[in-house]
Amino acid sequence: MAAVHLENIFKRYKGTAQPAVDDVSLSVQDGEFMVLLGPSGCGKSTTLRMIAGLEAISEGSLAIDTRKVNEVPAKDRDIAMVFQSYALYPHMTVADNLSFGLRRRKVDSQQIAARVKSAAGILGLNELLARKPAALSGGQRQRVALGRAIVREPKVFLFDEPLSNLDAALRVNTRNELVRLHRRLGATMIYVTHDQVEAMTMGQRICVMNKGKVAQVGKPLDVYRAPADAFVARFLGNPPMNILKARIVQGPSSAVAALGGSELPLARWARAALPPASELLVGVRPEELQLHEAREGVGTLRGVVSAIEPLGAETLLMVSLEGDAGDVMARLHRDVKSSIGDRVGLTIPDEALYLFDAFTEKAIPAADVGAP
Amino acid sequence: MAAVHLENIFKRYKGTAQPAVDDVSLSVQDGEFMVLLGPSGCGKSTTLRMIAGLEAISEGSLAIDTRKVNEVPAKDRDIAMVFQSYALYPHMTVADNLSFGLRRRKVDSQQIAARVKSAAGILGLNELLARKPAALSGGQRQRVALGRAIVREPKVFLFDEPLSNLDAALRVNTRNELVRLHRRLGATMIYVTHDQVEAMTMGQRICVMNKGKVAQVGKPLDVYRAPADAFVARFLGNPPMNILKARIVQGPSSAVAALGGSELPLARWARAALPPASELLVGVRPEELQLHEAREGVGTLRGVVSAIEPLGAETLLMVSLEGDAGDVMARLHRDVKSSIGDRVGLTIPDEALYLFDAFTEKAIPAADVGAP
Amino acid sequence: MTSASTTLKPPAAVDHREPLTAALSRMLRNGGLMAAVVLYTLYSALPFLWIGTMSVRTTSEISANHFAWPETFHWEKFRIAWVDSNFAQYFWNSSLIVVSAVAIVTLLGAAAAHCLARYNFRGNRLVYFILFSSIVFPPQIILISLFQVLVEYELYNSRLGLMIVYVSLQLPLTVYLLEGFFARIPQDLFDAAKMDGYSDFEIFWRIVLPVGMPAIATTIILNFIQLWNEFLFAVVLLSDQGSRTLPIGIRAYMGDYFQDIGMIATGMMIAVIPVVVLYAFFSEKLIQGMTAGAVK
Amino acid sequence: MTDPSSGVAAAMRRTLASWLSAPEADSRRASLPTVMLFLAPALLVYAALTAYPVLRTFYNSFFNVADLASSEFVGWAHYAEVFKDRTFWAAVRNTAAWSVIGPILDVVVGLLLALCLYAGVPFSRFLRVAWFTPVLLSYVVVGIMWVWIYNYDWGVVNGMLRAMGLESWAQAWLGDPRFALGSLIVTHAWKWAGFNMVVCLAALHSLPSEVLEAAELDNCGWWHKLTDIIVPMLWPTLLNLYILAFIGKMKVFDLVWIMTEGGPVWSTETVSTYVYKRAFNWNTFDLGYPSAIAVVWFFVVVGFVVFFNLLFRRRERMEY
Amino acid sequence: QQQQTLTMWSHWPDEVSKRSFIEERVKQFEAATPQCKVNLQFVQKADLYTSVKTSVRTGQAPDIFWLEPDEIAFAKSGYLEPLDKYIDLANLEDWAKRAWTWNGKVYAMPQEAYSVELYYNRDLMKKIGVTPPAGMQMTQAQFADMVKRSVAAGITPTATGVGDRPYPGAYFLQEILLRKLGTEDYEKLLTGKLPFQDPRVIEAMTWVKQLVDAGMFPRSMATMKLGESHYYFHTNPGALMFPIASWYTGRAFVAPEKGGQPKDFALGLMKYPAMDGSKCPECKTLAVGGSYVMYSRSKNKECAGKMLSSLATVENGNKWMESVLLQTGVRTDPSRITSIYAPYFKELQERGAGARYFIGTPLHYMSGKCGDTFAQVLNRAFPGGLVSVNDAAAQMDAACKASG
Ligand SMILES: Nc1ncnc2c1ncn2[C@@H]1O[C@H](COP(=O)(O)OP(=O)(O)OP(=O)(O)O)[C@@H](O)[C@H]1O
Ligand SMILES: Nc1ncnc2c1ncn2[C@@H]1O[C@H](COP(=O)(O)OP(=O)(O)OP(=O)(O)O)[C@@H](O)[C@H]1O
Ligand SMILES: O=P(O)(O)OC[C@H](O)CO
Ligand SMILES: [Mg+2]
Ligand SMILES: [Mg+2]
Repeated sequence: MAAVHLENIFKRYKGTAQPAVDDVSLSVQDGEFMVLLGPSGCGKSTTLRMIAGLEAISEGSLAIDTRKVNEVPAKDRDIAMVFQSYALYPHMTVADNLSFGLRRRKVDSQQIAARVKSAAGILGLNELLARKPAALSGGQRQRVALGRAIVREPKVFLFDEPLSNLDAALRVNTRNELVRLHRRLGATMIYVTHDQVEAMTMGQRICVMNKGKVAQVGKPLDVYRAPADAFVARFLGNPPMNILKARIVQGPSSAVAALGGSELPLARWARAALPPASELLVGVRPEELQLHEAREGVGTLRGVVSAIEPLGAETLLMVSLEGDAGDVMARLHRDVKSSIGDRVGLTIPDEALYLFDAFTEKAIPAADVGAP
Repeated sequence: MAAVHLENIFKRYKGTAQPAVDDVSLSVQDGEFMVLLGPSGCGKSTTLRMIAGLEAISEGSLAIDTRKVNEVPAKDRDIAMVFQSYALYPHMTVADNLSFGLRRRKVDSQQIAARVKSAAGILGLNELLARKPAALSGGQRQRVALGRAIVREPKVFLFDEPLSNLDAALRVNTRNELVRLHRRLGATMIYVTHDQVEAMTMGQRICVMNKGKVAQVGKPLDVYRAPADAFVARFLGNPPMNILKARIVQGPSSAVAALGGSELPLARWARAALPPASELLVGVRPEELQLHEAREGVGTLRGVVSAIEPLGAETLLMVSLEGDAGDVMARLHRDVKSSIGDRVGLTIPDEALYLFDAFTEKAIPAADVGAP
Repeated sequence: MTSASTTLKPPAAVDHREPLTAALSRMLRNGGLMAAVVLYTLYSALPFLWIGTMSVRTTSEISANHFAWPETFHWEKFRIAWVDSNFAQYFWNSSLIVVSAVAIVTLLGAAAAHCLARYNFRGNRLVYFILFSSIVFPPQIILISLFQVLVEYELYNSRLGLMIVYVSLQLPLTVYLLEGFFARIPQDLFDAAKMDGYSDFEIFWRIVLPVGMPAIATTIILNFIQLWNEFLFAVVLLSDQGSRTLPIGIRAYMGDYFQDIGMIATGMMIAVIPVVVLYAFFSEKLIQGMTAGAVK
Repeated sequence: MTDPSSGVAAAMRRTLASWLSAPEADSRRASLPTVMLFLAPALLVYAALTAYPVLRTFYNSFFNVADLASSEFVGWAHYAEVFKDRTFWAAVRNTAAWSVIGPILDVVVGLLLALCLYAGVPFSRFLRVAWFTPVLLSYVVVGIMWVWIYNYDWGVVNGMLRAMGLESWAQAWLGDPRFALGSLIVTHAWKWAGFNMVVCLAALHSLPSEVLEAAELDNCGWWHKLTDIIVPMLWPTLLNLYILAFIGKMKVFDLVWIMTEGGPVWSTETVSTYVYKRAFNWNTFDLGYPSAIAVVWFFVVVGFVVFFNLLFRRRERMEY
Repeated sequence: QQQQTLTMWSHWPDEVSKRSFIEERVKQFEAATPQCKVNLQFVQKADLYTSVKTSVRTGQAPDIFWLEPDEIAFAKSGYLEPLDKYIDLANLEDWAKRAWTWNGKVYAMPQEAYSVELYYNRDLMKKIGVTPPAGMQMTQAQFADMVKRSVAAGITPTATGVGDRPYPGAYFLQEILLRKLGTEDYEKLLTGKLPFQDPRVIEAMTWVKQLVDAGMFPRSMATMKLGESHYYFHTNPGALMFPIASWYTGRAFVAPEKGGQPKDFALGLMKYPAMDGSKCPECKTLAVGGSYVMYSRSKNKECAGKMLSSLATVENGNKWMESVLLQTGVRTDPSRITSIYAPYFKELQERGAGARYFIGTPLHYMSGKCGDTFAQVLNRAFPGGLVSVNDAAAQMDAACKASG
């Protein structure tokens, strides 16, 4: 078991202008389940592979516990990794796949047998030990890949999108298994994914990455509720948060965000906290919007229904705001009766409003910080 | 434009015991957008390919409008198909890909140019006409594949999971584009998918298939609300409908379904409508379950919280029912405060209850049929 | 391999020494590797260099010292060799025969490979096996009777005859390589063209051939190399000096110059240079095609 | 269907119809004419220039064929003689030794070269060309070149040995039956290693890099990566190459013919050179006897290939 | 009369004097016979045989081509046209005619003939301090001694290369055997009627084997080509002797830069030694060499006949001798010969004076397996020191008695 510390880590591939990993600092605690989340190409895999020692670190320092390991070759870092493609040895049986890493480490054979048996038991692979990977289903392969990591009893487990090759049902199952495994082993795990559901349900903390940089680190719900910037806000949540351009105008009691014809009071923000520029971004999650019969009044967005997607369990309404202020998506109760072309109003609870700087896209915290 | 009629169609592949398509009858109206929905391997593609003329029909009759076309080769059916893999000709430019089908049909070259231009305009491909497919992004390729079908102005459009290679954001966009396209061209379209969201949002009608058979045909919401059997009920909806084994016992006013310790009154069913056997399946969708403080009373399921998945926008609660009656998933408001191990009660509105025969898995309609 | 021993020590002890030993062993390893690479490169390339120097030296210079660097470069030897021996004719014959044979075998082979890869029909695998299995036939099993057969068809001692023999010689390999590749062209592409209204033959011509180009290029290059250098059948099936191919020409040329090593070296260079130059240009293509899975 | 004859006729008609009229509505089916359009030319060439000559060789082997116009039936006499023919058996021994040992050399060297390139030695583009170049050369050129290299008085090999003060090691490499076959095998390997290198390189590049990385995390140094992961995963490719090389060597002719013509004292005689000599080089003019050798050899080669296939049948398709 | 073009293939592409002799004859013939054109090609022997052996079966062989008498099987298989009615047989030497006679007919125009000679380098001979005896024939002991001295002086005693020929390695042994056995028994030996295991043969072979073991032949012999062995003898590194046929001149009497012997080369000719107890020390091999034959399925027999006939004249025989410095199967009048090489030619004739000729080389008598075994064992392995005497004799007997 070990903690992993990344300090100002950079990765520059030859022939690319942007670094693939750009000044990343991150500490993963001993025994923590940390998720790296981000869109495709944001540098998650690269970060993971640098931790594993499969990719040279261009700059910065990587430490496992207190030891700097930048120069330690992969095979000596005592880290196990589960690859997206599983990377099972196709010419070995499941048993050999499991024991290979131990044999190479000269663990004595009785202990190997014991560890393989125990891992196979945990993962339900007992029946499959004599098969080769080609004769396994996707889910079974996945479990062998996991088993291969478990038997090693490494300091740190790394996972690179290990579930993305599984079908939906299996994914949910394996997700739960992994969480249980983490609880049981108490090991340090770093888990890469671009699936926000995985991140939300599995991570003790998540680290959202964007374009090689760390956008935000925190507990899943904290990040969901208090995104550090518009990127994180959009990336977590499905359908994503509505983010609209607005102008700040002086209202009667507080500042007001004007979107086309609609006005939203910014009661929770002190005037001083707002940026000097007159523009900012206003965000609201689709599930926070409520259909409002009256269609009028402060705190209400007015517009025309431009699309309805009844999903059965709920209904999504796309509303084009008045005055060309953009489209918003509302996630409403399944019984909502509305048709395309209806003029509607959408209310937003005060505390559901997010503000972002129009240029830096950074979140502008409300006065009652921390509990939006 | 044309209607497509399948009558008792079978497809048997050599060397397989089960027919891949098993007595399918289906009529697609002129101008209709019909979705074929079902799990992997249920015979959707096979059905589509038989319509296209790419697969011989083992038995049954296929008619386009009034003409039986079983023996008509693909190239003479005047049908266009968009493949999951796009199947763009890699050695031709986008323009050539678009015009390839027309050139063969001896359309005169001015008209070819006009049609290509118009299709490129609709799909925003004007900039890309000189590129080869390798130089296009996934979404662009998808549009070229669409364009190739559009320029042909065929009687029928077939789509075989055309969106499954796109990433989430692009998928939503293209989905909308396709719907708009359908509205604009008014063409007959048959669309294969295994994604229920696509089916719900795009189809005018959906045809749910299972193991080569048609499980149910109908408007999306109708099918969602009145599934014909437990398979359809489980398949549509995410998380899927909770379906639990229950015993029928005689209650004070109506029959009652007993699940472990909990009892659900079956007020909407006449005694006579229930099957003679004492077992049946009770279904309830996760979003219909409400957390009930009291934890007691008829119509309430009691159990222990075994997992919590806070997804941000909502929270999923997995509850293990008392008396080993199984697990139910409830989809609750995001603010729900609960922790693992809590004993909770879940209420179900009367009208949200579904019953299925324990053996045939067919739905047992309530007395107030049609509006459960 | 020194690092294997270091892993057995406790990590703390390794900590500061690791980089040093690792770097040292890496250097040694790389040094050893580089030495092996250089040696092998010399081994595979020195013979050319040697022949190359001999090709611009006179035989008396050569026999004075076989390994000296040319003092004066006798380029005129190339002209003499080219003019005095029938090289122009041999070149033309080889080109004519090999280019047409490769073109034909590619076409026939591609058609058959496409058919075998794409269509389900009874006997498909049988035909494939029959075509492919002739790859194991020792040449002598057909050489003698092929000679008789060509005589009967009145194709003995004609370039046409040798050309069609070459087609038959390379057919199995061509079918084998292309079938493997064509089978991996997605069926969807083929179906799409069908729905676009094209017939089987047009699809072959307009889709399969262009899409299969990497593999086709590989087979073309391989077939070309093999036929360009073919010796046995050329010796037996051509007797007329006017229709000889290049390998036979070089052999005859050796005879004509007998003990004139210098001239023979010149002749060899004339035969080698075009192929090597060609390869230098197309090596990328060849390797691409092979990597694309044409050979595996 | 009650009348059997009409039943048969109907069945025939149906079969015929199903052959001729395409089940066009199935894109993997094609009508007989379409199939033939694609296959016929190749089959024709095959029939005329491979199948027929093979049968003809079988036929020849029962005759004395001194002149094309006339031949004399001799039954199994040639075969009886083949089995007593000491030169033939010497040729078989040489060819067998060559075919079994040669490919190992080819494939191992090819694999090592490919590994060098795969490991990213500098100038790999140049090296790839340089190492492949011998493949391009005709046997005639290679043969002459190596005859010179092996020359006793002024060849490179002896030259280097002498330069290193190993005069006593200098040999008439091609003139001594102890070394001649080995020298030919080395030359042959020199020519073909590049080919094996390219194929191995292609196979290496299609190995999933993640499996190699997994091995690295499993504490494998380069040696164990090679023996425990790379070689097993390339095994099918290596086997294919081995069998291909094996078949090639069972046929080997040109190089021997150019370099030694089978000598000295038949120490490099191969079945191919022997057949050729007897058919076209000896002053006996008989085509029957060499045909009989060819037939015997044909069955030996086919037997070996079948044997290999059985031996390696278990090799399942590896997915990665 | 209709114009005919005949194809004529000859060996000797690398032997300038023979080549120009033939070219001139052809030119003269064409001038004299306007209705006949000749397409003359010079093709190296190996290739010529390869081509001819296949094409005679097909009806497409050249009208006239070059053969040596060891290929009499061509005639036996019916591929050659008897020349009796085309050329004046009286112009041919009897022994030459005999070499090409089968079933009573003569099948070739024996252009070239040769005796098997032992050339040596006078300078080197002096250097090792040996003076050849007056009769130019050494005794067994003298010869062995000379070989030893030569080896001791670091000079290879005999240049021989068998890399591309099936016969030169056996010249020495063959001449020793001929002298030892005499013509009759020698012929029996060659035709399989006398075993190689005969004690006299074994004795001769044992002696030669001793010489071989003493280092008489170069170690590079097995791969050295015939042409290279010439060069080895006269230029680099230089050998004491060169046992070769009298056609030595064809390749040696050309400009040094073309591989010929150096201008001032001290070429000498001596007789092969006779072993003690030789039956016929004065015996010597005379053989017909390159000859021209007519293809039996030729479509231009008339012109071909005229062409061959034009070669078979005494005048041309003389011209051949004079320009090529070599014997011929055509009758000649040696007294008329003058040239810069006249001294050489005189010496050649001196060595032949009083000789008893045996006509033909071993390969003229051996065919098939026997010929192949001769080429491999006696020509290569035995002089190369690779087989023992008994082994070699046994192998020869196994191959030749069966086929003989
Ligand atoms: N070997 C390489 N050479 C050059 N650039 C590379 C290399 N590997 C990755 N990159 C680039 O580095 C960036 C980060 O890649 P990385 O694989 O870490 O992304 P990721 O977050 O894992 O994405 P995904 O979710 O698609 O796996 C990308 O822009 C990618 O194109
Ligand atoms: N060529 C074939 N030969 C034999 N069986 C086949 C063939 N093609 C399909 N099948 C089988 O027929 C069944 C239906 O296949 P089909 O491709 O129609 O499924 P699908 O519904 O399109 O599934 P998916 O969503 O995975 O594309 C499957 O069980 C499949 O294994
Ligand atoms: O072996 P060759 O080429 O010298 O031919 C023998 C001839 O008789 C020489 O002229
Ligand atoms: Mg990644
Ligand atoms: Mg499908």
